[in-house]
Order: sequence, then structure tokens, then C-alpha cells
Amino acid sequence: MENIVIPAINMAVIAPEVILSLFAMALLLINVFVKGESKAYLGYLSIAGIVVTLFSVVSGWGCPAEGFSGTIVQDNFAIFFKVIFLIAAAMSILITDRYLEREGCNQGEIYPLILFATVGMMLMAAGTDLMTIFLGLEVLSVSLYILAGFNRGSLKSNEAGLKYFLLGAFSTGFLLYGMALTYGATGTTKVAKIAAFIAQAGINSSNLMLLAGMLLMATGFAFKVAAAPFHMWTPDVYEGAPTPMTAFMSVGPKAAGFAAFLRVFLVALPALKAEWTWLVWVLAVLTMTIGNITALYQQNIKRMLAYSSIAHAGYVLVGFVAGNAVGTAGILFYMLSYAFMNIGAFAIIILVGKKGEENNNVSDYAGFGYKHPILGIAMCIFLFSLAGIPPAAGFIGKFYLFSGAIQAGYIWLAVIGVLNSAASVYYYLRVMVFMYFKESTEEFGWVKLSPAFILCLLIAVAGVLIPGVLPGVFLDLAQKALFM
Amino acid sequence: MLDNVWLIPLFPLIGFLINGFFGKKIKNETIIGAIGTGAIFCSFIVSCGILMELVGLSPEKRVFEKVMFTWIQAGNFKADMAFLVDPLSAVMIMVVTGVGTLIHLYSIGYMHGEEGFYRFFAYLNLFCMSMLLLVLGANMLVMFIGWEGVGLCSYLLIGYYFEKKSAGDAAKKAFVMNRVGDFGFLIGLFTLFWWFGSNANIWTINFMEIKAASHLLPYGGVVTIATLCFFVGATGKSAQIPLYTWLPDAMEGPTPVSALIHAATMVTAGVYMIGRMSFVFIKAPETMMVVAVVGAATAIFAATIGTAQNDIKRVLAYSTVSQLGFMFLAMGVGAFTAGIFHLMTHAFFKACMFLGSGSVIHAMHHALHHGHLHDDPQDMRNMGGLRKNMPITFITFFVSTLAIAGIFPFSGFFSKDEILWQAFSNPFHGNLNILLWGTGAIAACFTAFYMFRLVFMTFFGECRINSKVKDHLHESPLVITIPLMVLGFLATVGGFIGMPKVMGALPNYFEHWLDPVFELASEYGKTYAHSGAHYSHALEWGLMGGSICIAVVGILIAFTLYVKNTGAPEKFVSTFPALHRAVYNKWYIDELYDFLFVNPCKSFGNLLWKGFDVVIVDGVVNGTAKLVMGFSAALRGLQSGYTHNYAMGMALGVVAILAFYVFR
Amino acid sequence: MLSINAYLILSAILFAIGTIGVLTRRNAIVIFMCVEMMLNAVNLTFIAFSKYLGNLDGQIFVFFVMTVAAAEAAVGLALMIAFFKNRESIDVEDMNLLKW
Amino acid sequence: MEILFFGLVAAIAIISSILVITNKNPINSALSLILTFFCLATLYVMLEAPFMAAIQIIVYAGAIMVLIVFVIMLLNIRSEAGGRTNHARFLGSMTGVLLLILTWTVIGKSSLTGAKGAIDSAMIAKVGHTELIGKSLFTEFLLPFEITSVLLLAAIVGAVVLSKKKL
Amino acid sequence: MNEVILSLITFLPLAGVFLLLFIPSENKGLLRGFTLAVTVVTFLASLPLVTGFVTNADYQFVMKMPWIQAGPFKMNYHVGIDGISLWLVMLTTFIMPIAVLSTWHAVEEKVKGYMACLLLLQVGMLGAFISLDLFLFYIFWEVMLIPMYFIIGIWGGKNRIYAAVKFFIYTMVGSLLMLVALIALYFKGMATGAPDFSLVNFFGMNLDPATQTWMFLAFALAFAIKVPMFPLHTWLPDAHTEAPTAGSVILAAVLLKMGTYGYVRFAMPLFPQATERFTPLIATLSVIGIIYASLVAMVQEDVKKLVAYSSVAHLGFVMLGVFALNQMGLQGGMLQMLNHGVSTGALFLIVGIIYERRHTRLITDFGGLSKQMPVFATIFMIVTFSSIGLPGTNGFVGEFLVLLGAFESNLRWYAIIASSGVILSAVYMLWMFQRVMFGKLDNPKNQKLEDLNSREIAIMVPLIFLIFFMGFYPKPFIDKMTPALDKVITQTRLTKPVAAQPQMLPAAMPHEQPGLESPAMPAGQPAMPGAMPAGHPAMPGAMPAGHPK
Repeated sequence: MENIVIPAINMAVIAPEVILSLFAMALLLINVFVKGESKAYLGYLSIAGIVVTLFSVVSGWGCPAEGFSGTIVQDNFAIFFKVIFLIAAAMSILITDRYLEREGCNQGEIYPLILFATVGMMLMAAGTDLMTIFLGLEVLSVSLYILAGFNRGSLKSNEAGLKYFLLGAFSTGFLLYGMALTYGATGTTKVAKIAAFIAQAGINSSNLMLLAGMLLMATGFAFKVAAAPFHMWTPDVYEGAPTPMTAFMSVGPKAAGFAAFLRVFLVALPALKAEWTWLVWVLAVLTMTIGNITALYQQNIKRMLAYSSIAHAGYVLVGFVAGNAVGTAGILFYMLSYAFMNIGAFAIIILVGKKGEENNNVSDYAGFGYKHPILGIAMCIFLFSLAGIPPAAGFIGKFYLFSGAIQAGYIWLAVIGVLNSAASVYYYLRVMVFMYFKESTEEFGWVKLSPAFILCLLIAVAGVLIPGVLPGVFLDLAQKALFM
Repeated sequence: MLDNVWLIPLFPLIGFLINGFFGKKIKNETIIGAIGTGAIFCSFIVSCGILMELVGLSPEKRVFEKVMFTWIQAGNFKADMAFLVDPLSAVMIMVVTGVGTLIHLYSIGYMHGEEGFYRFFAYLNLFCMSMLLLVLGANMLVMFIGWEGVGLCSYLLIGYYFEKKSAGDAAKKAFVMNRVGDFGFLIGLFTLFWWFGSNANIWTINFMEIKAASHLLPYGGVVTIATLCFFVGATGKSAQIPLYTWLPDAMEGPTPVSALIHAATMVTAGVYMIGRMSFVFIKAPETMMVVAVVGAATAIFAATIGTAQNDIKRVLAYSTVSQLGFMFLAMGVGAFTAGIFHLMTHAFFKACMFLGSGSVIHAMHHALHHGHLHDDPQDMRNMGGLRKNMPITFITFFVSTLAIAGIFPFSGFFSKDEILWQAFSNPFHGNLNILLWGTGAIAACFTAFYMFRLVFMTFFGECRINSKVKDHLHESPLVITIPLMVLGFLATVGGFIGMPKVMGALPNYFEHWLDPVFELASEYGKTYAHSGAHYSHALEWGLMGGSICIAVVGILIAFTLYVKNTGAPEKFVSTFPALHRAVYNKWYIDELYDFLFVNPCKSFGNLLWKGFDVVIVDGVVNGTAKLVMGFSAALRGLQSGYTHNYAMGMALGVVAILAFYVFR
Repeated sequence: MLSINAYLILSAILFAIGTIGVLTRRNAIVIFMCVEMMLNAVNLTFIAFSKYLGNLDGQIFVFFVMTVAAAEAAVGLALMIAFFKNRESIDVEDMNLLKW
Repeated sequence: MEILFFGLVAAIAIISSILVITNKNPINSALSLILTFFCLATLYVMLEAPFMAAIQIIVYAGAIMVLIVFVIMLLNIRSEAGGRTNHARFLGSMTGVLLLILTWTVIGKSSLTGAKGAIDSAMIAKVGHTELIGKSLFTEFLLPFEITSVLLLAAIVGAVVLSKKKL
Repeated sequence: MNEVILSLITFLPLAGVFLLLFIPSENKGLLRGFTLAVTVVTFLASLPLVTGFVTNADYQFVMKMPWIQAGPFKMNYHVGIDGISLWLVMLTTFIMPIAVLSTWHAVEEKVKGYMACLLLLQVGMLGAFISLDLFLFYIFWEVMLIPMYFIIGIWGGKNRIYAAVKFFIYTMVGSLLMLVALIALYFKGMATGAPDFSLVNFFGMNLDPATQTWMFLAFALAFAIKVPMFPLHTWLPDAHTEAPTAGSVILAAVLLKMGTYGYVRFAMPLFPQATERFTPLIATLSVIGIIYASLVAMVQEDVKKLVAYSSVAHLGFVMLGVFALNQMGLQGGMLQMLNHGVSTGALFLIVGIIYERRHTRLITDFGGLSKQMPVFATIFMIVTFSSIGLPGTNGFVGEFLVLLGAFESNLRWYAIIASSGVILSAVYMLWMFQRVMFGKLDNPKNQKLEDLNSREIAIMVPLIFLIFFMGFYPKPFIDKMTPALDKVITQTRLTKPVAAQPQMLPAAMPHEQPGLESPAMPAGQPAMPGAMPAGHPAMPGAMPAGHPK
């Protein structure tokens, strides 16, 4: 019997994941051993963990490295995404505590779970082996199922968790099947090797097995990023999940999905670009259109933002179709700005809500802008950014995405995209219509700002406005984060 | 003096500004009146000086242009704010300032006690300024400022009694109809400018420059189009067919306004404009014919309407339209001098008559007011026998009537006779000559008839007004009668400066004076004139006598019907009720216009608004929104909440995607 | 020698049956079982490929899939229990609070 | 012989899996599923993956299915009342059939192209399947293996959070 | 110093907004006063632009700083003005204090927000006018929408929400398509060596006709909505009617100019061939717009709506002049933009004044106001006649030049038809004026109306002054803009494919001699219609497909 030769372990590559996991485990222990009604300290601790991780992540910028026999990698692409995940996690944690207190499901486990989910996302972004990606995705999913159903006293939350779980597992089946077929066609699960093999063996799109594998993987990722027609879980789950988790889910996992999607398709399957481009084209159009158009009808603001997040996935897919530097950088930038604007918007939604009835109907916002002028302005900034109106980051992001498509020659896609944006304006404006153009009918229950909230909102506003007005540095980073 | 020509419009402007801004504070009517009258009088003095200076120059040198500043310069287009003094404009400024001064003076008395006294004088001054700009403008655009400016003032003054709906309507109608004309003017200007620019590379709208280049213009063709457009402008301003209907309505304004604007000055602007551009018009024989025909037609058409009106001012208004027709007839037959001559004499006698009628109305109003009666002070059926109560008014009115009827030796005789003679003898219109002359002659007959009808109804016979108030009918004060006397005098003797050659008693000063202006036109005219047919002096004498006879016939008929046999008109009316009704209702032209233009425009506007804008355009917009919302509702329906459906959607998505790639 | 295609087709059949199960059953647990069946079908594919290709990556993958299945089972059943506590049912047709 | 055996196992697997989705009683479904899993384990053995067959039994049949049956018992779930509408069933079945047709076509039409590895039956026989798996797992796929620990931890925490007594 | 003036005046109001936030909401007087002060200071600060402007075609007061440098994109903060934007900037800074004053008392609620919106709006408008960088322009162009949206939506009339949303989405649709074209243009430009987004890089690019066509259409749509041109005008009456006075004034005076300005500055010089190709279409729409809007205005019952429709007609004139593409037309068009800003702005102020007193805008509710409000009547009349285009007022000069320019160009017949709009404008304006101001003062509610107070006179006087000044002495305005407009003309006419001509001509039309004359014609002289076919580019179908897939 030979000795097992452990390959070179480059711990630096997985340092962020390790740190974050350790923090999560530590929090679990603390949660068990330290009694107390308020669990806010866990939140702050996890923020500390995230900050530490952030440093660890950022320190890797510009020094690409590979680890664990090529199952994971540290490159700028992954780092950029990891930063997005960490920001999303941190901001969501900032707004979690109060919400849980209000809803009466103040359990400390939520913070480790968020951290685990974040670890999963980071693995998805950094994984260069289908197995790593798959496992990362599962770590993320399993955590998210729980987070969605976290408020177990609430039937809506239960339902959201369960639906998410069933559909997520279902989609996992397809994703796996796709991976299996890809494995069968190429003989490996490592993205780099897949690409190398395809190039070397001269496999092209006539290889149905590879093609089918690609398509099935695409459906799996499409489910994660909520692209039509695999989007249908999104509104229900977003609506039912605890709002801070909705905020988190709408940003982090989506970004993670895109990270993996991009890596697999752009690194492993560039040879099939001609094939998947059209698939993604159709997905993009469907996603944007369905998301936006359905959002028009929504009365529930959480649900509306859920549909809007579908639409945003569509915009991002536009950048994906482009597949060029601009488009891909656009995706990175967009996901970053989307984190700020969407979580910011959800933060406001939490503030407007009350226990039990969350005041999530758009009409509940009547007069909100006058009762709470600063929050109102903040909400406007987020909504305008979501609508893609300058000078908010959302605009620059869309600009970049559509630019990519235009540069690659997909003018019609860009046109459909901008028309969708125009339609989307309507439902974002509707919120403002209620906030400012209508008189308030009743009192707003629970606008009690905690420092955490203020911090979150400040970060969000800054994160929307600074990249909006001075996007240069961010775009530059996004450009540098590309693996091409 | 010539260099100070800009003073002429400036004085009225100053008067306007003072009265306009401070009139309300001044309050004192005498001061306001003095300012207004003084302003125009100053202009008159300057005009006299200019005339003198012009007379002192040799005929070829009687052209002077004063450039104030460049007004518009854009591309090749350049319009200076510049004034042109030549014999023609000299005549016009004399008429405008002279008659203007008199009417201002008159107004002090006439408008006494009116609420908006200051406003009235301000407008009047503004009008004078605009009119002076019009006549002095050295290029079409300055002329156009005046052209529209007088339209504006006419609007303001007609609408002076703005609380009366009819006044407002009339004002608007006047302006809009003028605008129709202005539209033509503009197009004409564009055409001419374009033609010169693109064909001769002469980019100008300056009259003298055009004149210098006019030899380049072809006969007919584009010139016809341009001149016809200009003529449309003239019909608007000068109330010719088909745009005349505003003028009778314009009598809603105070009487001095009618005298100044709607008789003496503004309405003659069209004639002046044709005179100013005679060298262009003459190059378009078709246009000349149109001008002549329209002029003649208007002359007789308006005259017929005039015979049946009972409102004293309305009769005068139709008479004005008719006389303007004469002027256009003159222009159309190439008798520019005669046209301008008639313009001048008409200014005298028609202003005199309007002021006289004003005097009558003033008196009637006063009397009726005294008796607390609400009869119409302008209705001639209420008048009669006023000659005893108002002798000065009567005499001046009477001589003016003689003048308009064309009785020798009153001024109208000379000018009108000249026109008729020219219509008969002009070498341009071939066989149409007799028709033109005949129409003119009949119109002259009608003129004599209805004018004397007016005189007889007003001043002769028995007073038909309530005897209680009869005693309150008094002659107007001096401030009113002095202008009447001056104008009456001018109406009487004004004709002598333009005595026909055949008479030979005096040289035709007027013609000589204007010769340099129309020289070029007559030169161009010769190239297409028919046979230089020479008519004998005898024929001219004969026609002259004939026209006097015609006038006398008209007078006699009037005398018979309205003095001797006063029942006859009613009999006539009862015999031909339809005809009378048609004539009385002005041949239903207003109704026709309403039917043809006004109502369709309104209903079309309504249709466009409520039909197209709201239903179609907004319908498409809102419809798109609704459609999208419908889609939204439908797509929302897919989101049934059932996990199965979601899973189904996913599975179908997978199947579809796979199927597409596998079976393509 | 048995062609690998036989295994692949068997797994395709099982996968399809699993899909049908997910689409037609109402009981959340049964649906989850069907998902497990789909995963197993994929596992079969993996192992068949692994055998055919002569490398073990596929089998390693199966190993992880099983782990995942276990984790999912734990979480999923916990969710079902939580839902059941509130709703007294795990019929997916009863999960219709969130819609439109 | 091998084909026959395969055919038999495959038939059982298919029948039992059909039973899974047709049985009204969840317990019966679960039992049928266990049968399917056994069949699959058999096939794994045929595919020279005995270790996988073993953990298939242990993990799936042994752990997961037990858990499922346990939950079914716990929740005392009765048979589905009525089931879905025929319409929906038909649609679902058709979708599955379509999916099958498609995957079948894909498999049928494609020749396997993947890179061949060094591990053949002889090597498995010589070194042993478990050892090979183990080596691979602890060298090349060490990281995924470690990730499973996080995954399972998260799952455990989740399960605990969702079902622990005190809120 | 010169470089910063533009940035100064643009961002001064922004600074004002920040300071405004520190003024307590209750102190309405201070809020208003402060805003007024900011706008006045901005206006004063903008005066050096006029005095310091050197009459040539160059961009002046230019400031260029790198802004975004990422990937293929290089956007600069590049601002500057030429004769075209100079007057629009001045118009903006001039109108703002008036707008602030106009709703001094009309807006009593949420004063702070209102003032902030006005100032923000000013930032957007000025920014759009001074941007020489396409991207920067687009940003400001969009930014403008937000405050206007709130102004209409919060302080507007009864139907304000509909109007505000309609306004926003209408404009948004167009501008987003423009964004697509703009990006595409940038990539095309990059291929030919454009270093950044600055406008100057994209002139004379010789794009192929198909590309030009769709890019032009995208730009044209955005601008046409803003103008607004028939049939995209329906948002305007709604927006105008519902907006508070200041909103209407700014909308009419400045915002609508964005559209026409866009044509002159961007759509035409960037896409010369497409411009040529679409001139008939746009001229047709302009003329239809003139007549249509006039007819519709005629039957309006609401004064403000009437004025709004008159705006559509006026801008039809502007568009016609601009597309005449000769000096007269362009100058006329530009001047008409300013005129419209002044006189329609004034009309909206007037409507605002009576609305403030009577809270109705229905024509039938008025009548005979002249008697009660003589000063008002006078001012109203002056403005009315300016709007009608009476010579001596500003309206005339612009309208005249537009028509003249159009007449001298290929658009002769359009000019003739458009001229009839001159008549119609008199009809609807005077009719409205008559019904509001003339007649008996029989409505008892009108009998107690007060004449203008000093504040209202103060806001009207500068406008009245401008009406006459620009009417009698438009020279300084025209002179300053001429070189820049000449440049636009050369740019737009530059790319008649002269090179292609000799090859095409012998085959296509061997005996068509006049065709050869067109390039040789002196600048400013319109090409004859007969000359068109030869110089006209082949139809897009015949060209190599330049359209990306």
C-alpha cells in the first residue's frame, strides 16, 4: 500500500473561507454558552469576522494562486465577487437583529448560517472544479433553505423555505445531470481541464453530450440566479422569507450564481460560446421582460422587488451574452452596486414594517417621504438606482452591461434591455408616487433606527452614489478582475 | 431735415409711451389729449419740413434712405431698421400725420369723458407710429412691422369697448383677417427674396435695391406668384374681396378710429404697398389683371351692400371698401398715380365723413341720453333733418359727399374720374377695359346713390327722433368741428393738385410729383402693353361728363326715394324681399365664411383634440401601458403559488431548451 | 460486454421517472424522495462514466452527491416538520399562501 | 449473462421507481425507493464500484431513507387525498417522457469522447476500489471533502434551528 | 477663472441645495429668499459668459478633466459653451429666479423640497447645456427628469400623478434608446480612433448610412419626445397643466429646448446623411405639429392646456427652421427657442397668476378681466402678441427667419404650409385672450380680483423687456450664435459623399448635370431639390450591411 501523498496545500487560497467558517463555528459555540435575550452581539461578532475575512480576501488581490490540485483558485475575479458577498452579508447582518427581535424569532444561529452561506458563495466564486462549485452551491443552498424558513413561527416563512427547498433540490438534479454529462464528455470535472480537453480533442457543438451537459448546467445556474423560466420560486421565497434574508438572498446568492455561471461557461466552455450565447440571449430577454412586466402589477413591495431582482438578473445576463470584457466587467460592477441598492431598499422596507403585518403593500408607503424625509430620500436614491437613472450606480452598471452587448453587436438585446428599463421605471416610480404624492393614511409603526441600521443605510447610500458619480475606480477594478 | 426722418415715427412713440405708462396717473384729459395730438403734430411739422426739402431737390434726387441700425441679420438675409423717403412716402406721411393730427384733435372732444381716454390716445399714437413705419419702411420687413403694427392697433382700437362682445369679436376678426393677408405678404416676400437670391445672387428685401435689380425679373411666372401673394396681403389689409368682411365690423371701434384707421390710413396700406412695389407688380400682367378685377368687383359689391345699410357708420364702411376697390382698380390698370391720388382725396373726404358721422352720433347719443331713450344713435332711421341742428357738420359732410360722388370740382371728381378714364384707356387688359370701366362707373353711380341716401336720411327731411329730445340735438364743440372744417376744405379743393391734362387749367402737380416713383413701372409696362391705342381728348371729355352724369343720376334716385317719395324704399323692399334681405345681410358672406372656414376649423380642432389626441395618440400610449399591464396580469397568473407549477415551468424550460438544441 | 449506453439510458429513465414524480405528486416528502431518485439516477450516470473513462472523478462526485443528499434530507425534513407544525399538512397544494 | 442480469436489475429498478411515484401511501413509496436504491447498488457493483455500492446502501438506504420513513411516521401522513388533477398528472408525465426522449436521444446520438484515465479493471482489482477512492478523496479532492464538513455542519445547525423546542 | 465659470454656475445651485437642507422647514420666507438668492447669484455669475464670449465657432470656457477611465471607456468632465449653448445657458439662469418668484406664495407646503427640486433642476439643465462629453450630457439629461418629476407630482394639480409618471416614462423611453445609440456611436468612434467620449470626436465619422439611420432615429426619438414633436406630444399638455407655475415655466422655457438643442448639437451634425434622409419626415411632422397643435389649441377649454398646445406649435416652427439647415433657418430656430422660452414662459406665469387668484383655469370662468386688472391685461396682451409673433416682438424675428430659412431651403412647401400656422396662432391666442380678458365682467368671483402686485410685476418686467429687446434688436443674439451654427451647417452637410459621386453619376444619370452643382454651391445656399438625387447616398439595402447582427 502506497502512502497517501498529500498534495501541496496552499492555505492562503482558502484562508478567507477558513476564517469565516471558524468564525461561524465560534459563533455557534458562543451562542450556546452565552445566554442572553439580545443576540445583537453575535451580529457584531460576525461583522468582525466578515471584516477580518474581507482583509484576508483583499490581500489576495493581484496575486493569483491555485490550491488543492486545482479545485480552487484565488484570482481577482473570485476576490471581487467575494467582496460583494461579504458586503452583502455584512449589510444584511446589520439589518437582521432588529428584525428578528421584532418578529420574535431571535435565534443566534442565524449569524453562523449567514456566514456559512457566505462561505458557500465564496467557494462557488473561487471553485475551479465542478465539485467545488457544486458543494459550494449546496452549502449556500442548504443555508439559504434554512434562512428562508428561519422564522418558523410564520407560515409564510415556512412555506418559503419549503418551496425553496423542493425547487432548489429539483434544480440541483438538473445541474448535477449536466455536470455528469459534461464529465462524461470530457472526462474531467476541472474547468481548466475541460476547456483544455475540448480544445485539444476538437470537440465542438456537434457533441450532443457536451451540449446537453452545458444546457443542463445552464438551467441549474439559471435557477440560482433566478432567470426565466427558472425564476418562479423567487417571488414566493422572497416574499415569505424574513426580510433581511430576502435582502441577502436577492444579492449574494445571485452574485454567486453568476460567478459560477461565468466561470464555468467562460473558462470551461468558451468553445461552445456560439451555442450558449443564444441560449443566454433568450434567457436574458425572457428574464428581463417577465421580471419587469410582472413587477408592474405588484402591490406588495417585497414581491415587487423580487420580480425586480429577476429583471436585474436579466440585465446581468445581457452582459453575459456580450461575453466580452466590458460586459463581464459590467456584471461584476452591477452585482456590486446591486448589493448596495437592493439591500438598502430592503432595509427601508424593514423599517416601515410592523410585527406580524409587515406593511409591505406599496400603498402603505403613502406619505412616507414626509414623515421620514431622510429615509425617504434614501429610498428614492435606491429606487432610482434600481431603475437605472443617473447619477446612481445602477445606471453606470446598466450602462456597462448594455455597452458590452452593443460592443459585441447585440444591438437588439440592448434595445430590449433599455425598453425593459423604461418599463421598470414605472413600478419604481409607483413607490415614490405613494411616498411623496399621496397623503399618509396611517401611522408608521416601527421606524426605530438603530446604529446598525444607520450604518447599513449609510453604506448603501454611499455605495450607490459614489460608484454612481465616480465609477472610474470601481470599473477599473472590475476590469482587472476579469480572467480574460 | 431728411436725416431726421426717424423723428417722424418717434414722436408718436413718445406720445404712446407717455400716455401709456402715465396716462392713468395724469388723468387730466386736456393734458393727455395735448400730448397725443402734440406728438403727431410734431411729426406733421417734420413731415412738412421733409416735404419741403424734397420739393427743393431735383426729381431724380428725391430718394433718401436713412439706416438706423441693423435689425436682423441672418445668413444672407439682412434687414436694416431703415427709412425711405421718396415722393410716394412723402405723400403718405403727409396724409397720415396731417389727417392724423386732425383726428387726434377731434378725439379730444369726441372721447371726452370716456373711461379709457388715456388708453385711447396711447393706442392712437401707437397706431400713427406703426403707420409711419409702414410708409417709411425702406425694406419689406420694416414695412411689415408697420403692417402688422397697424393691425395690432386696429385690434386694440376696435376692441376699445372690450366689454362689448361684438367689439371683441370684431377686433379679433380684423386681426385674424389681416393675418391671413400677412401670410400672403410673407410668402410673397419669401418668394421674391428667394428668386433674387438664387437667380441673381442678390439677397435683399430693400425696396430700392429691388428696384435697381428689377430689370432682372421675368415677366409673369414667379413674379406673378410673388405679387399675387403680396396682393393677398393687400386684400387683407385693405379689405378687398375676399377678406373685406372685417372692415364693416370694425365700426365697433370709436368713430375717430374708423376715420383714421378704417378710412384714411391703414386700409390704404395695401394700395400703398402695391404702389411701393409697382415695378414688381407691373411685371406680372396676370396679377395686374387680378388686382384690377378684384378692385372693380369689390367696388361694386361693397357699393351694393352699402345701399341697404341703416347704420350710418356701416354705410361709410362699405363705402370705404368700395372706394378702396377703386384704388385697386387704379393700381390694377397701371394707373398708380391715380390710385395714390384717390387714396389721398379719399383720406380727406372719407375722414371728414366719418368724423361728421361721429359728430352726428355724438349729438344723437347726447340727445338720446338726455331723453333716457335706448334707441341706436347710429341708426339713420332715427335721424333726419339734422342740417338745421348741426350746420357745420352738415356742410362739411355734404361737400365730402359731393366729393365722393364725384361731382366737379370736388376732389373726388378728379381722382375718381382719372381712375375711370385709366380703366377705360389702359393698354394692359385688352377687352376687359370696357368691363372694368363699366363696373367702375356703375359702382360710382351706386356710390352717389347710397351716399346721398345717407345724407338725405340724416340731414334732410323731418327729424324722426322723439320730439322730446329733438331740442337736445346740438352742434358739436369747436374741437370737433375744426377738424371737420379743415377736412371739408381739403375735400373740396384737394383735387386741384391733380387736375387731368385735358383740362389743362393747372398742371397735374400730383402726377409730376410721383412720376419718378412710377417711372420704372410705366417703362416696364410698355413692353407688354397692347397697341398704344390713343384715345381722343373728346372721348376723355365725354367720359368725364358721363361720370358726372352717372353721379347725378345716383343722386337723383336717392333724392327721389328718400326726400320726395319717402314711401318708395319700403315698397321696393316689399317687392323684392329676398334681394333686400340678401343685400341687407351683406350677401351672407359672413355666414358663408363661418360655414366654410370658422366652423370647420373649430370642429376639426375638436375632432383632432378629442378624437386624435385623446383617443388615438393617448390611446396608443395608454393602450400600450394597458397592454403591458394586461401582460403583467397574465404573467402574474402563472405565478400560482403552487410548487408544481413552478417545477413544471422549470421542467418545461429544460425540455424546451434541450429540444431546441437536440432537434434543430 | 454491456454497453455503457445501457446504464446511461437506465439512469435517464430513472431521472425522468423522478421528474415525473416531482411533477405529479403532492406530498412534499414524496417529492423529495423523487428528487433523491433523480440524484441517484445522476449518480448512476457518474459511475457509469467513471467506469468507462477509467478515472474515479465521477465516483468521487457521487460520494459528494450522497453527502449533499444527506444534508438536504436533514434540512428538508426539518423544514417539512416546521411547516407541518403550522399547517398540519405537507401537501404542496397547501403551500399557497405566497402567490401572484 | 451480464446483459440478462443487468436487464433484470434495471427492470426492478424501473418498476420500483415507478411504484415510488404511483403509490399513494408515502411509506410504500419510501420502501419502493429503497428497493430502487438497492438495485442501483447492484449496478454499482457491476460497474466495478463496490465502495460506492456500499455507501449507497449505508448512506441512502440506511441513513437518508430511514430518516425519511421516520419523518413520515412522525408526521403521520396519510395517503394523498385525491392526488393532483388528471390534467396536471398527464402534463407532468408528458414532460417527463419528453425529457426522457431528449436525454435518450442525447445518449443515443453521442459517442463518448471523454479523456480516458488510467484506472481500469485490472488496477481496481490490484489496488482495491476503496483505496483508490480514498486516495483520490484525500489528495486531489481534499478540498471538496473538507467542504462537506461545512455543509453537514450547516445542515445540522439548520435542522436544529428549525426543530428545536425553545424558540 | 474662465474655465470654472461654467462649473461654478452649474454646481452653485447644488451647493444651494445642501445649504437649504440646514434651513428649518418652518422658515418658509428664508427658504424662498435663499433659493432666490442662489438663483440670482447664479444668474449674475453667468453674465460673464456673455461679456467674455468671443464670437467664433469654438467652444469656450472649456474645462476638461478626466472623469471615468475604465476599460474602453474614457469619459471626461468636459464642459464648454459655444454660441448655441451660450444663450440657452443664459436663458436657464435668467428664467430660474423668475420661476422661483412665480410660486412664491402658490407653494405653501413642503417649501423646502420644492426649492430643492428647483435648484436641482437647474443643475440638470445647465449641465446638459454645457456638456461637451456625450456621456456627461446623458447623465445631466436624465438627472433633469427627477426633480421635474417631483415638481409635477408633489406640487401639481389634480391629475398630477398621471402627468408626472407619463412625463417621466415617455422621456425615459426615448432617452434610453438614445443611450444605446450613444454607446454604439462611441464604439464606432473608438474604431476610428476617438480617444474619449468628447463630442468633437464623433463629427465627420463617415458612418455607413444604415448605421447612421438607426442611430439618428434613436437620437431623434429621444429629442422628438422632449421637443415634443407630433405625435409624441401628448405628455406635454398633461405635464404642463398639472405642474405648478414654476414647473410649467421651466418646462416650457428650458426643458423643451433640450430636444431642439439636441437636434442641433447632436443628431444633425453627428449623422449628416441620415439627417438629410429624414429631413422630409421631420419637416412633415413639424408642419403637422404646427397646424395640428394650433387647431387643437383653438378648442381648448383650459388656458394652460391651450398654452401647452401652443408650445407644441411653436416648437414645430423651431424644428422646421432647424431642419431647413441653412443659416437663416437655424438662426431663426435658435432664436425661436429663446423666444419661446421667454414668451411661453411668460404666458405660463400669466396663467399662474390668474390661477393663483381664482383656482381655475377654465376659460369660461373668466371674461372681462381687463376691466378689473388693467396692468395684467396689458402684460398679457404684450405676451400674447409676442406669442403670435407680432413684428417688433421677439416672436416675430424667430418665426420669420424660420419660415424664410425653410422657404429658401428644400422645404419650401413646408414653409408655406407652416406659414398658415401664423394665422392659426393669431386665431387661438386672440380668441382665448378675448374670452378671458374682454367682454363683461359678469362672474361675481372675478369682480374682486386684484391687479398684479409688485412681485408679479417684477417677474414680468424682465420678460417684457426681453420681448421687445429681442424683437427690435436681436442682432447680439444672432451674431453670437452665428459662427457656431455655421459650423453645424458645415458639419451636417460635410458628408455628402462627394467621393462616391463621380463613380455613381455616369452610370446612374449621365445627363443629369444640375447634380454636379450641389457640392460646388456656396455655403449657406440651399441645395436645389433637383440636385438631391445625385448626391444622395444609395439606399441602405445597397450598402454593405453595417448593421451588427
